[in-house]
Amino acid sequence: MSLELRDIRKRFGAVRANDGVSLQVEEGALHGLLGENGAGKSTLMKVLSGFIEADAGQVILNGRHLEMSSPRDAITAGIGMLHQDPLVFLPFSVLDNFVLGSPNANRVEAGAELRRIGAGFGFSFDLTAPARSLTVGERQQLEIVRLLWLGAKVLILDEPTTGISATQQALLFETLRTLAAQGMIVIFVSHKLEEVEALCDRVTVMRRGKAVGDVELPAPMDQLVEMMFGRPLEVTGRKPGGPGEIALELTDVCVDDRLVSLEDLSMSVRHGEIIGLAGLEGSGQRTLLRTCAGLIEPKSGSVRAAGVDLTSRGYHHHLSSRIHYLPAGRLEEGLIRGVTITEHFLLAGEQTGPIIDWAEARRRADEMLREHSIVGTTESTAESLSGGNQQRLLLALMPDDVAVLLMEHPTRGLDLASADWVWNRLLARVAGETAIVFSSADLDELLRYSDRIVVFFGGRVFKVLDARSTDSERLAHLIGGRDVA
Amino acid sequence: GDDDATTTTGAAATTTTAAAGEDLVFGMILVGPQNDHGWSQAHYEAGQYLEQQLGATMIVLDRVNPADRPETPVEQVIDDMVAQGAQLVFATSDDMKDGALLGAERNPEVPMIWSSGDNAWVDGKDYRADLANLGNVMGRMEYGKMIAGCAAALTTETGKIGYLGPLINDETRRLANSVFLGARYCWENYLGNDPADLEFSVNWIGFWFNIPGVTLDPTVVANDFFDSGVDVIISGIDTTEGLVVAGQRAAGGETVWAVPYDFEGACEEAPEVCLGVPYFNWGPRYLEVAQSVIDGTFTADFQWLGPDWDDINNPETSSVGWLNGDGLGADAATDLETFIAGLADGSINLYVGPLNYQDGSVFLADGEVATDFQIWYTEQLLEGMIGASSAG
Amino acid sequence: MEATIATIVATAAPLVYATVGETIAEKAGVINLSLDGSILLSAMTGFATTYVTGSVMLGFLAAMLVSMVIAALIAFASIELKLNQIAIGFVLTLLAAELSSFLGRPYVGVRGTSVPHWRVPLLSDIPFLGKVLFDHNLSVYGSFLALIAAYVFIFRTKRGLELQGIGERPEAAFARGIPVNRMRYLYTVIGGALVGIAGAAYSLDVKFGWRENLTLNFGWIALAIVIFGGWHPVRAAFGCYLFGALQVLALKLQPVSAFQGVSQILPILPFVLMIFTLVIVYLDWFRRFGERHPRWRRLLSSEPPAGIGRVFERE
Amino acid sequence: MTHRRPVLHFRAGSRLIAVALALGFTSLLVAVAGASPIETFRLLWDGSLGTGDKFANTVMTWVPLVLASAGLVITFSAGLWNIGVEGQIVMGAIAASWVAREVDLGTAGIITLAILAGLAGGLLWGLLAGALRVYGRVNEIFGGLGLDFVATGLVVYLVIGPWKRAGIASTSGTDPFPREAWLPTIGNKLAPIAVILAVLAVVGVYALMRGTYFGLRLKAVGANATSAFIIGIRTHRYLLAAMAIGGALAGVAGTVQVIGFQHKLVPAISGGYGFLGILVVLLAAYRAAFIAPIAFFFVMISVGSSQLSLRLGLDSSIGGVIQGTLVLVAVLVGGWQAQRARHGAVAVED
Ligand SMILES: Nc1ncnc2c1ncn2[C@@H]1O[C@H](COP(=O)(O)OP(=O)(O)OP(=O)(O)O)[C@@H](O)[C@H]1O
Ligand SMILES: Nc1ncnc2c1ncn2[C@@H]1O[C@H](COP(=O)(O)OP(=O)(O)OP(=O)(O)O)[C@@H](O)[C@H]1O
Ligand SMILES: [Mg+2]
Ligand SMILES: [Mg+2]
Repeated sequence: MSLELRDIRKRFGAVRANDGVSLQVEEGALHGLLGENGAGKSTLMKVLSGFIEADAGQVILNGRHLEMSSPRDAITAGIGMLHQDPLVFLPFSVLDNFVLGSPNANRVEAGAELRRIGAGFGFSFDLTAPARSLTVGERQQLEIVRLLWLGAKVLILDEPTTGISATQQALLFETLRTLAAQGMIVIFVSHKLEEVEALCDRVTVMRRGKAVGDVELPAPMDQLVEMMFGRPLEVTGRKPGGPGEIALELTDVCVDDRLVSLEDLSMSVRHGEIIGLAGLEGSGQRTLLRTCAGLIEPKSGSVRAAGVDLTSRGYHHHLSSRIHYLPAGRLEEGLIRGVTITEHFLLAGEQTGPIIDWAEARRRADEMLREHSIVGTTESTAESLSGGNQQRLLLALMPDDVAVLLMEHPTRGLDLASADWVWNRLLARVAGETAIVFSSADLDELLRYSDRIVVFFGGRVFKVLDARSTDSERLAHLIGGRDVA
Repeated sequence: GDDDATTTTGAAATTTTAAAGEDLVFGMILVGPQNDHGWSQAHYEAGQYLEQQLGATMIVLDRVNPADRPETPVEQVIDDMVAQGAQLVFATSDDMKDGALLGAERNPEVPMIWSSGDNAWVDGKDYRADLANLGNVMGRMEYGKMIAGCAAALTTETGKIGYLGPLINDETRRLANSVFLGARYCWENYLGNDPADLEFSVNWIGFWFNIPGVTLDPTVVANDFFDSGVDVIISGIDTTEGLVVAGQRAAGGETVWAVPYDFEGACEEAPEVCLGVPYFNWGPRYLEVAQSVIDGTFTADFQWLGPDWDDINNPETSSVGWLNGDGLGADAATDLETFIAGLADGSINLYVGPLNYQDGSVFLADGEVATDFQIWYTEQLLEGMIGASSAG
Repeated sequence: MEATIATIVATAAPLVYATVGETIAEKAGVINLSLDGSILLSAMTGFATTYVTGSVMLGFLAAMLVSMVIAALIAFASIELKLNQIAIGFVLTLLAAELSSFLGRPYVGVRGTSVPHWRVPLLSDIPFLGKVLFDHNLSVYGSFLALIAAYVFIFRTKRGLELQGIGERPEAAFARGIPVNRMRYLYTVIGGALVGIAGAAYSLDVKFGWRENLTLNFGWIALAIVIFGGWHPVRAAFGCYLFGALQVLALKLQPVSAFQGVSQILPILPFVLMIFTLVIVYLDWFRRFGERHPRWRRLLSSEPPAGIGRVFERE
Repeated sequence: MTHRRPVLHFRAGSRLIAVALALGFTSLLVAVAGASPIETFRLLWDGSLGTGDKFANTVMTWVPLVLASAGLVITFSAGLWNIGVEGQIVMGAIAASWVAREVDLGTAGIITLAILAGLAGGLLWGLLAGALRVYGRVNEIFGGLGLDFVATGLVVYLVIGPWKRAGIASTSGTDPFPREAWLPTIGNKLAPIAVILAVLAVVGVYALMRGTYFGLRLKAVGANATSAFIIGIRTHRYLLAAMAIGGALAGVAGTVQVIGFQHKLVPAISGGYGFLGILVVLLAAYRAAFIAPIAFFFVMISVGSSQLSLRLGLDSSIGGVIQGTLVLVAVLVGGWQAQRARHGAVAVED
């Protein structure tokens, strides 16, 4: 069995997500697909699984051209994909999720198969439980079993390790090795070098929509990094700041937030300090940030800022105490589609009387654009900006005198230059006494910029570390729930 | 007797004159659709009769009510028609009261008729001496309704008759009472039954015809009548839902009948269950009015016109009529003929005391014969009828 | 009593068709807001066709066709043009209603052929139930069938599960090989067909004949009942029967002096109930109650399909 | 960027295409019904503007439609589908009727109070739908629809119950108000106060949406409530405010209907102007600047269509057909163009 992708092209508007990608995988291979954010990995895999239609290019399985016009064609051909966010139906039961879309109609048989195949890998399922109650790892397991049951011979996993525990990850890797050994093709997508190295036999590296290399593993790290980013990675660290007064203090805070609940959390942040929140997606970082921002009301405990009790005072009260929050979804929870940059500045800025002075507003916006080197005009709408410029705009919208800045994934999806720019701005603010609490999935980012790192696991604080006395290996273990100190 | 037309004359109006019939343009304002198989169609066809008889030209606007034409109030229609050259305007619904009065006020030189109204009745409660150009016409439908009641009573097998009422006012109470009186008379005198065994219920929908979301649904009312054992429905509303429901029920194997209202051809939608129809024939009086306009002799008077007892179905002379329907049995038809003859020769007068209102108060003392005033301004349903006399 | 209940069941039949049809479309993620207009135009077309051809069957087919075209237009505007389903549905509501008045004028008050009556042999002799369920016109039996078929299809078959998946999370359904947009067309149009039947069931059975605005407001009522029914056809049907019962109750209360005036407005109760239902399911105590009693929760839940009204765009 | 101008140019043409298509479709219908399309459109024109009185009548119909549409521009901007506008008109009418029936303060007093009461009635009803949406998470479409029926129910109850005419129980309407409670008119019809209210509403809404922080925030909340909230806007207050303003303007529309047009309370007091207003605003692409002329055009059609019935024997629902077709075609053509623009963006760059 062999799989070949030939000259795949796909564009979204002006973005060439795949720009003539070719790829070859042999039977029994555990093939890695590596690349930075936005390199085009997911796009390529979605083409392979029929989820999106390529503008040009061919998919060849066992020497046969596949007509891939829908996921159904892919499944029929034996290609199955596990998406980055497992595509399960949250209110439906596990069994319903399992049989939905399969040609086999017998539910009893299907249930038995789910149990049997799952047991082979050490997975167990409650067939009647709603999918909503499963962890991300369990949802993945369900999807893998389902794809195998449907006869997948090519299994694509798109960043399967985000959001699952270390034990689940170990179990997953074991499963993938078994499958490869049985003669399946497994394609493992990631932007994490370590994982690819640990699991795969070969890796294809993508950058800016092109396949830039195809290497046998193990290979030297530096070589891979250079392929991924097009240059060697520079590490610009940060001088430890001198922390000042307490800016925000949590005492015995308990929070209930759907699947995550924080218990008896006590923590304080000082002016000029940066705290990194580490952990798998959904382990409680977002819950903590939103609690600090006043978006979630704690069940018990207190939140205080500069000596003022803010517990249960609501988001706007936090804002007026100069506590600001920047969520991850830039166009979902930060900027507003269809609203121009000038208008964004008006919305975020101080109101000067009820009537808008448009000329003045445009002048100020233009000033800000230049100051923050944002590529765009005062009349550009938010959605017309690139991701990096959106992030710049978001930072530009923050007033200067922010006391506590709560950020999710400050550089997610940004290229290196933008990321660097963002951190430079943030560090400048810290020097001006702002306290920053940020979450990130990037271990290097956490280690490089934080004074302290709070590691979350399974919805609780697992460990609080001094960033300067930790390395990425230890951090990776902690994130996976193992303390090897 | 009071079978003659009673004419109470009001003030004479100064009116413009049309030289000949062909030049006459008249307006006809209908409250419902002109093809409603009921009240509005009866007026519409009277208008056509005028066109035919005089060669006059009719301008019609139907569905003039706030639900259908919120942007077109009656007075506006009157102004419009006058602007279009109408020398005579018929506003044909009780519902047009405010607009008709206002329109007449605004166009004092144009003769108008507000049908079923009482503003020109010198002895009436709402006499408006100032409106010299607005006359009234109404048929003595009491007779038609008595005949309808009689036919129902002669036909019913369950002894339960349902009256599908429109809104509640003097006119509708008057007509419901007449049905009841006719039914009770025939039930007692031709069938020899105990009047206490005749169950007569009235349900009101809230307007002359169905307005979704505002009135009760006449289809629902009719169905409910039949479900509760009624086997003859007499309609008091402008449209034919009662008859249609009866027709469907009969098709489903039930033995039920209905009596529609207003329009000569109303039985058409379900002739086999139709006992007959009491109808208005507005043509003859409207012709007289039109002629008076042509002659320049129009006076705004109040006309309450009965049937031509020589031939109640004479299209040229009788203002109200009754046509037997296919559903009427042969025996019943014979008795009904007798009843009609009795009404005609005056030997039967049902508006004679003792008659009590629903709440037990006296309507007519023993032997007292009702005056027109008493009949026109009926205050309540009669004792023995089931249903609301007024809303609260 | 049984006659009254039988009539409630019979007069609710068109509403049952309409709510089942709308439930199917909404389960697939498409809101067909045009119901009030669709039903009117279908009622008119159904009656006119039967009047002209003499065939009740053709009348129903023509009525279905009309509502199917309207439904397809909504699906098209939403899927291909990415237009707001509510906007397009709303415009079509008003347009179809006006068209029904305009085109239906020649058919007002004429006598047509109605849906035949059929007593089900044997079954109709069962005391009480026989009269209530088995002594009706054919279109009433059809409403039972539509109801049962929809329930079985949605909750007991593979395709029904797929239907729910499409409305719940279209991307996930698509990833499982279900052609989401094609299915949305299909189910919206099937829903439309049922809405069309609802119209014909009014003009050829329940409110036999054609008059302007014959079925006005019933479409809105159906839309409210779909929500009241929590996107469950059986619960929605219960809502339809409840509505019928309220109308009869209004009549029964009319002579009761304490209720005069008030009785006239009882038919608006379904809307109040709908709002009430929607508020209740979001109240905290209701959620806690639901957590303690999962059985009740399922029965009372009113969660719309998560993907309702959302355009699925394949990348 | 080079493709932008032709696209814009095309868009300007889209209204024309829509109008042309709609006129074509209705001409066809009219022709099928056996009348001359040209005569039809001439009558629509004459019927609404032909004489001073007709013009006055048209203007007086335009007033409530414009008031309701202006309010809808506000709620649409906030992303709310205020289908409850009909009910808000009705509640305004009820409140104003109460004043007109019960208060005896001379014309100036009654009219001032009636307008304020109508405004308050509509405002409260709008706020109720808004509160249901904000605090009960009842979608404003269904909450509003429900409240429409409740409001109509309330009028029916009043008209057939407490406010019935003596001895009559009819849903037809209340007694006419005393003359002091009628809006003063020039000639038979035209009430300058009503026209002033409408003009104020249009200008006010235009200014509000164009030049104020409030309008900008409202637009932000409508475009993305979550982002707006995070930016620091009190979204709930703005949603409620939008419903309140929309309701208040609708309430004034109801007031004009009762004291300026019908002079009594009738169940159909809303005149359907709420729903018609939604069409107006859709055709105006939610922009305040266009509603006045579009509403006038719609009213010409509504008022003029009675003439079609009078003179051509055409069913006057042809007016509604023209309005509906126009909006449908405009919306579809607009969607088609947006779609072309989306695809065109790729094509042009290659
Ligand atoms: N549906 C879409 N519409 C528009 N642009 C898209 C779409 N999907 C992807 N893109 C763009 O295509 C490019 C490649 O995206 P893709 O998701 O394939 O990257 P990736 O390598 O999977 O990144 P990540 O590691 O962040 O998952 C990105 O610039 C992205 O913004
Ligand atoms: N778009 C949104 N995203 C997240 N939460 C929201 C959003 N809109 C409202 N909320 C929640 O609703 C609550 C009330 O919102 P908001 O502050 O706008 O209401 P308000 O009545 O204007 O303010 P106040 O808190 O002063 O009464 C907030 O505390 C927040 O939890
Ligand atoms: Mg990806
Ligand atoms: Mg608040």
